[in-house]
Amino acid sequence: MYQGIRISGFGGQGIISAGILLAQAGMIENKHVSWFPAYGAEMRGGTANCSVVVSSDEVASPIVARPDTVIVMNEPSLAKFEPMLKPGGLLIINSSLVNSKPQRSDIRVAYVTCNKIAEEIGTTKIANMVALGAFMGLTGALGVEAISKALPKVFKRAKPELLELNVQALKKGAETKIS
Amino acid sequence: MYQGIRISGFGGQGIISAGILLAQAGMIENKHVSWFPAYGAEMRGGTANCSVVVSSDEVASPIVARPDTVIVMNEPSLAKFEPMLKPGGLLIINSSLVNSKPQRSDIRVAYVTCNKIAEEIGTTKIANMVALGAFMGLTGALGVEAISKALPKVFKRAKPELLELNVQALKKGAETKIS
Amino acid sequence: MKLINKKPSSLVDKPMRYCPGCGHGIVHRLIAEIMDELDIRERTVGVAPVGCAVFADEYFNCDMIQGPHGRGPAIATGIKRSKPECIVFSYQGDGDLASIGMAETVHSAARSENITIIFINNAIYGMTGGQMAPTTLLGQISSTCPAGRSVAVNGYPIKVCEMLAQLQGARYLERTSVSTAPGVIKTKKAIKKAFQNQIDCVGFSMVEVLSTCPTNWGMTPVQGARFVDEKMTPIYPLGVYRSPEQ
Amino acid sequence: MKLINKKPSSLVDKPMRYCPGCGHGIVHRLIAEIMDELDIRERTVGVAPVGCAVFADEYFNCDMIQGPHGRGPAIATGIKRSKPECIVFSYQGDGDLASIGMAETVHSAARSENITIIFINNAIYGMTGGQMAPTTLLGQISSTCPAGRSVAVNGYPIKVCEMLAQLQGARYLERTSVSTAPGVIKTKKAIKKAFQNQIDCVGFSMVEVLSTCPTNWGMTPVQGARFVDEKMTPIYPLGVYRSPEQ
Amino acid sequence: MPEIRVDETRCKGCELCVTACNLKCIAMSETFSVTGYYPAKLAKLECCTGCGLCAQICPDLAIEVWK
Amino acid sequence: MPEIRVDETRCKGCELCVTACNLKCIAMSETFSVTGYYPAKLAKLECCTGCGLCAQICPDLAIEVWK
Amino acid sequence: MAEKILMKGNEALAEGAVRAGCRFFAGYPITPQNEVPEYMSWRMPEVGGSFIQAESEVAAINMLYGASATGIRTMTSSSSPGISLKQEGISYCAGADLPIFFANVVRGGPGLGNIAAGQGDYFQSTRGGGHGDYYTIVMAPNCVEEMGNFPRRCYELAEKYRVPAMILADAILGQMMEPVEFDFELVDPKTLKAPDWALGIAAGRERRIVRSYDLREGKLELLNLERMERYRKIQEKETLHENRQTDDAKLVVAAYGTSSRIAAGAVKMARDKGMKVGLFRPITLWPFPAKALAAIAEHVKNFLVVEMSMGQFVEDVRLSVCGTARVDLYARPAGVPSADEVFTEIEKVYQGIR
Amino acid sequence: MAEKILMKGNEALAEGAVRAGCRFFAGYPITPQNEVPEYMSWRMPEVGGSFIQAESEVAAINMLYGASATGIRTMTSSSSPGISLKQEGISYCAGADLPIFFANVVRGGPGLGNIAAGQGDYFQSTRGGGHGDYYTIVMAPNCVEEMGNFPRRCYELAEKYRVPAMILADAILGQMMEPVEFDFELVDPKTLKAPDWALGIAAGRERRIVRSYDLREGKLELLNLERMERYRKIQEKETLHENRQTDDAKLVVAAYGTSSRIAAGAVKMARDKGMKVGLFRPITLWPFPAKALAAIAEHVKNFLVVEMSMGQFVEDVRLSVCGTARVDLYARPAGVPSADEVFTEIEKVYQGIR
Ligand SMILES: Cc1ncc(C[n+]2csc(CCOP(=O)(O)OP(=O)(O)O)c2C)c(N)n1
Ligand SMILES: Cc1ncc(C[n+]2csc(CCOP(=O)(O)OP(=O)(O)O)c2C)c(N)n1
Ligand code: SF4
Ligand code: SF4
Ligand code: SF4
Ligand code: SF4
Ligand code: SF4
Ligand code: SF4
Ligand SMILES: [Mg+2]
Ligand SMILES: [Mg+2]
Repeated sequence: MYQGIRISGFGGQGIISAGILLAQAGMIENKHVSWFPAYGAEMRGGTANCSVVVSSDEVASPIVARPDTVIVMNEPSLAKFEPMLKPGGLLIINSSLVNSKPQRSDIRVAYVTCNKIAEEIGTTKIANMVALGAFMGLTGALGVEAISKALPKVFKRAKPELLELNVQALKKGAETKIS
Repeated sequence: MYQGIRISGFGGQGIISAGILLAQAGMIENKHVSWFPAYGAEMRGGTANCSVVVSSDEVASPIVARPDTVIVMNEPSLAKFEPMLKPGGLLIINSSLVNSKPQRSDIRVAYVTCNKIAEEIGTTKIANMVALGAFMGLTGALGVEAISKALPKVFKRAKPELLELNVQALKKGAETKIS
Repeated sequence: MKLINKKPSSLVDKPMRYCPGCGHGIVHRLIAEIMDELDIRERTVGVAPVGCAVFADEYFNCDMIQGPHGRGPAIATGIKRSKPECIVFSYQGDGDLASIGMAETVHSAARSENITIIFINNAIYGMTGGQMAPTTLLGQISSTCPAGRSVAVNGYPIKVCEMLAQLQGARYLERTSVSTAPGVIKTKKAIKKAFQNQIDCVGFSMVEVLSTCPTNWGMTPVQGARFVDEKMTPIYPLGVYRSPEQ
Repeated sequence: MKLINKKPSSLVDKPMRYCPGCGHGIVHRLIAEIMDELDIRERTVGVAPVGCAVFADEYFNCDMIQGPHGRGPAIATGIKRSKPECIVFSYQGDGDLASIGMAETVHSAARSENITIIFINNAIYGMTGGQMAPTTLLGQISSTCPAGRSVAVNGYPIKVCEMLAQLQGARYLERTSVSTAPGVIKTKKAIKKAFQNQIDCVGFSMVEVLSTCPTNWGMTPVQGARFVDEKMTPIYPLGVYRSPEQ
Repeated sequence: MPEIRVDETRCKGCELCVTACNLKCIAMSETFSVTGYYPAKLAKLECCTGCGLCAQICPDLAIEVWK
Repeated sequence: MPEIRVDETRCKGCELCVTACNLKCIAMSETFSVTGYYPAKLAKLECCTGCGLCAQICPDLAIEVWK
Repeated sequence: MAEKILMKGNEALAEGAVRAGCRFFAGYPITPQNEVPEYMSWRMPEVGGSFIQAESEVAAINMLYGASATGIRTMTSSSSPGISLKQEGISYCAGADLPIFFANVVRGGPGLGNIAAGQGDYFQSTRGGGHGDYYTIVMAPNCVEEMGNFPRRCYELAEKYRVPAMILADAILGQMMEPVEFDFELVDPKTLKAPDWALGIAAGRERRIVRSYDLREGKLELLNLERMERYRKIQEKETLHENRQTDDAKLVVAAYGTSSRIAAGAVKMARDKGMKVGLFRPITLWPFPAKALAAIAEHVKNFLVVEMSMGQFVEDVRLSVCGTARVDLYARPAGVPSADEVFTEIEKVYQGIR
Repeated sequence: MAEKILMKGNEALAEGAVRAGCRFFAGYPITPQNEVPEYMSWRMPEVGGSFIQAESEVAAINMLYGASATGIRTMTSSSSPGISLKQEGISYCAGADLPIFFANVVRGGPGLGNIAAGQGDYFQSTRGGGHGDYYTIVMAPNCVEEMGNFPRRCYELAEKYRVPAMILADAILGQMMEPVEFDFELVDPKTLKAPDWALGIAAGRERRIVRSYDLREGKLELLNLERMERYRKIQEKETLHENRQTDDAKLVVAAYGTSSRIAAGAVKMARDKGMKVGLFRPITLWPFPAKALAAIAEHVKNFLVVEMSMGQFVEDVRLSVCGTARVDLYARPAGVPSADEVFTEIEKVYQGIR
């Protein structure tokens, strides 16, 4: 089992912490995991992205150059990361903010109105969790239990209520189907 | 032909320039020559010494570790440089300032009252030239002509009268005999 | 209708990579306008620092050089002495100029190198993500003084203009701020004078510009501007610290 | 009869390698006497510079460390923060402290490190044979300004006390001279205070001592002493530039 | 009538111009641009005097002042 | 009678003590020592008051003042 | 056994040093190692140690020079340009026999380069980038767990032999997160014996001098010869390496640090296709495990060196196999290869083997 | 032909640079190279150039960075500790493709070491003591005449390939006097073509940027690969060496700089005793004349390396002969051997040859 994931969006959309959450959950499931951020000079522009690997084997490179899954949370990310996706790979699009459509036909695409769903649950801050939920539902790569255990480790200072909302968002996201 | 020379004395006794003069003269005679000073930390103490090589062949090391000739112009230098001298080597002692006697019996020793002779000629400043004269006389390593030509090159700003005194000192020194 | 604020031709016409509300962009524009006004673009060589303004070498439409962190004044010295006909400026942040580059700053001032230094004091290390700068205020939080700058651990902020004013070679020193529009206008005047001085062979000129780093201050740009006025200016009073007329 | 000037036990009893008449020897003795008087020899760590006083590590009878040129204040900082119970002093020349080490000097003062710096200003690079120092006077001849120091090529001498006095962290700054016996006595008082400050946890203390380098000035020691009084003191006025009482 | 024109591809929504305008002519858009920011806009008609202060403080040369 | 004693192995003949003594008690020897310097000496008898100024300025701890 | 924690490499490095007894940190910000000083800025006070943000890398290394002369465990870290600035100070530490510990989280070079990963500082690290004859012990982790566990070993070796020791990492190892389990007990510095050369309170003993010079004729060479003997012992006793599937290999890939984990992925791909490929990974870069490599070269006649630099590490491989095997080089100067790319190189070389 | 002049090595070096068109010198005093800045302090104004005594070696190299970016011939010089401080700046010059010229008059190290001669900076010089992948052209004179004549070649190569070039000398070569004859015509800088990358008056052309970075993903590697190709060309075309009596030799002594002249004396002693001993002397240390040495190794199976360091230069000899010959080492870390001592080593090794 090997899952290379690339998550991308604006700074402030919780891209970084979503990635860490995946890695943490993978670790709880006794998988080999790695997380790697885009950092530095790119930050100035206001975009953020990170690589996550969850694997039954040792992780070679933590930089996921040919992802199995790409999650794009904003418009500019689509153009940048769609081409990297493996043939047959999964592209999860936050259709609340992304209007463009992918170009490729050799991939699987799921549209999720992350912001809308998150808002319905209570706050757009958890749009990232909706996307993660979609990822889990569509790939089965990680169990809800592991993620739930991982949540308080990643958001150390978050109130239980907020964590609860996160779980709701994950579950809601998990209902996503490939379009 | 190879002559490795070590000249040593107090700072201010013209040790450095005497060495350069030898090298310059050697060059005029188309010999291979080198000159190397003791420099740096030792200076603080107030002593000076240098190495000169005059040779028909390329010079290997400019640091003369086993000199053919040692010229000691002051008391402390005798103890330091006598042991270095090659067996059979020549030790020229400025007996105006050095009272001690050498320890070794496998060397040739010449005593020259450099300061006294220099004073007689006109100035103790040229005591170094008396010593050089002795060296030339005893070794025949360099001709008076070469040294005379070398003088104005080394003492660029010296008046002709002074250069003349230098030549006198050299000649006087050249009269020295092994004791 | 007429456009009253044409983009200066001394600035390359492309969006800048600085964060929203960052003072670097303002000062860049001012320098470019001055190059236009003094008609020196074709003989100006700018030195970009290491710091967020490393990108300055992309934005100024004149010859540019980017060198090691903090060594702008030395680089500018090398250029100016080799090409005295050029106008040479060094653009530096507070980490660059007042921390690692302190010796170069003091000595270029002492030598009264005929160069112009634009010193952006934003009380933080912007590019590396918000570490303490020599100019960080007491009590101010940064990623390397997470409990706030304290005298015991980190010592006192350094007032660069005040310090350099003690050097005979420092011919023109002024501190301004770009937290308000009138401040921007004053800053432009000061920077223009710092360039004019070089043209007039007056010697070392430096303008210290109090600027913002909303990103690393954890503030909105508007809050940041207020921070400059309310917190920084009392510690770093604006004004002329040395002038060639003195 | 009684010997009224016993050799201080904080000085190793052997001849010093400095040139005849060199001020380093005088200041060495003073520091040693002070260590004796304050009874701190066994808890003092001294930092020897690169410069003629590199040999200080042989002469002081306390723990000593010799490090890279100009970095005394950083080394002293490392020691003091690791062993606050120790008394740490850094002994430095003008090349060491004011040229290559300028950044370390300014920053240790800004941090108000609780250390004591003895700064020997002899307006020249002694050890390397007489090159220009940051404190070389205008017009003064050195081996790297053989026609005399000129503003155009070399800039102005740096007045270290005046400059550091602008830093809040610099708690005690005094300039003295060892060109005369009374000056020596005053110097001792100043240095003693600089050590006492450290014992009292006051923060950064520095004494700048105007000293001689007869060898590289091309003067006799007596001429050298006169040079200090007649030429150096007008440019580097003696006195207290900052005191903790302030 | 003077006016300002905001280049939406340059504006990063910092709101400094809003504060700079003494007449409060400027407001922020409610929708974000392609770059992800909420850009400034001239909000009140016939408000602007063309004083240029907003352009002075704009770090991104996003404001053109027409008079 | 106070006096000074000069350690010839330490004295480097700098003459600073000569200048320092207000009473001009000190002079330089005419012959040099083993170290090559002309050392200082107490020149005038009953001149020294033991004020210690000469020792203060001596860079080489060559002067002992006895009182 | 301790719990696994998900950590950034830089944080593991800092925490590992603290757990190993580090009580003095001086550093200067530089990407991609900023998390180290940031972590130390609160962690040091927490354990009663000192943190200083130095005015520069030069000041930082000299603060270490002073602090470690008092006998305590110290640390500084930086990235490529900053490490260059520390070269004089490192040389002084080596010359004064001070067991400092530091880390270089390498980025792309030369010059300002970039802030991504590179391995271009190999020569500088393994052959004393500073002046004079000296070596620094160099450990090269290839995962976050090793980032956390190697500091302890660095301290122990540094103190045993009185030489500086360093960790050579890179931007990837510094920035990535992985699970970490610290494999050693917390070191309480109070339990460490104060070294007999440490400066400080001198009551009841002779004064001590820490220095790196001897200006007397011929004396410096004696110091250097003594140090050379220590270096020889380190080379004899303290090498570490990892062999994977080298026994039956026809081709062995040699790589260290980040490259070695990527190469491991490629080797696995090759084995999956039935190719007899192994991996040699030096863990200490100096002392270089030359004998271990030579032992492999007795039966393997083809090596492929993978490095994120122009060809630096390859010199040590060549020196070790000493002409007995063919050594190919896949050089990616300031570029991070993917496992696929490395595999392609393996295939190319493998096909050429008769 | 010009007259022979008796000069100090440091003065010959400075005068050689001036004659080769150097018009900017920035430096900082340090023994044993002080004569270089001292000479330049009056000579530069004399020829209309600039002399600056910088506040430090760090400032000096950065002044060069700026000055040489204007396209003129520049120089700095220092000795070991000072060169360590310049490593960051040298790396930047390499990264920005600036053809600076500098000299290291090596002393004993590490640390403050001493002020006598040493060869302990070989690694630092030949393998980029600074961070990142880069090389510097290194010429190693062994007499004062070469000290004077090599700067010209350094400038020409540096400019041709846009890489820094340096002279690696030592305290003996810097301080000794020997006769010098400059073997080239005085270069008038006005006759040199201004390079098309030089900063300055931009009238009528596009603006230019000098920098050493590219932060865009993957871009820095492209710059490095292009530079690697230049390095390859230099290695192919620009090596210089000297063979003496190697044709019939059973043993060849390999040495550079001061060691090579001492070794030459020892080789002569050996030949006088009928021993078949030759001398190989690299004149460029980087690019290293590896092919020339390999060619000797085709018929000579014994080499004795003599270096005033712990064993640095020997690595290049080993890499060149690549296991085809035996390589012995006579290492004198910060010690200057006499010809007698080298001869004794020759005898020892020679006796062991069957
Ligand atoms: C020698 C060296 N040290 C450290 C760095 C890392 N670095 C890059 S920018 C910077 C400081 C930036 O702060 P400042 O100068 O205040 O500029 P700002 O980004 O705030 O405008 C540092 C420390 C470097 N590139 N080189
Ligand atoms: C990095 C470095 N640069 C230069 C030197 C050479 N150097 C030794 S002492 C010295 C200056 C000495 O002058 P100063 O500090 O004024 O001390 P003084 O000898 O006058 O007491 C210099 C430049 C060195 N050892 N290390
Ligand atoms: S990090 Fe700060 S200084 Fe840098 S661009 Fe952003 S706001 Fe400006
Ligand atoms: S050179 Fe100058 S500073 Fe050094 S010991 Fe001699 S007189 Fe003193
Ligand atoms: S030009 Fe003046 S009035 Fe018009 S919007 Fe800008 S600040 Fe307001
Ligand atoms: S100041 Fe400029 S960038 Fe900021 S909101 Fe206004 S127009 Fe946009
Ligand atoms: S003690 Fe006083 S009186 Fe006596 S010699 Fe010395 S200075 Fe003169
Ligand atoms: S001051 Fe001291 S060293 Fe100088 S002459 Fe007098 S006794 Fe001698
Ligand atoms: Mg800043
Ligand atoms: Mg001095």
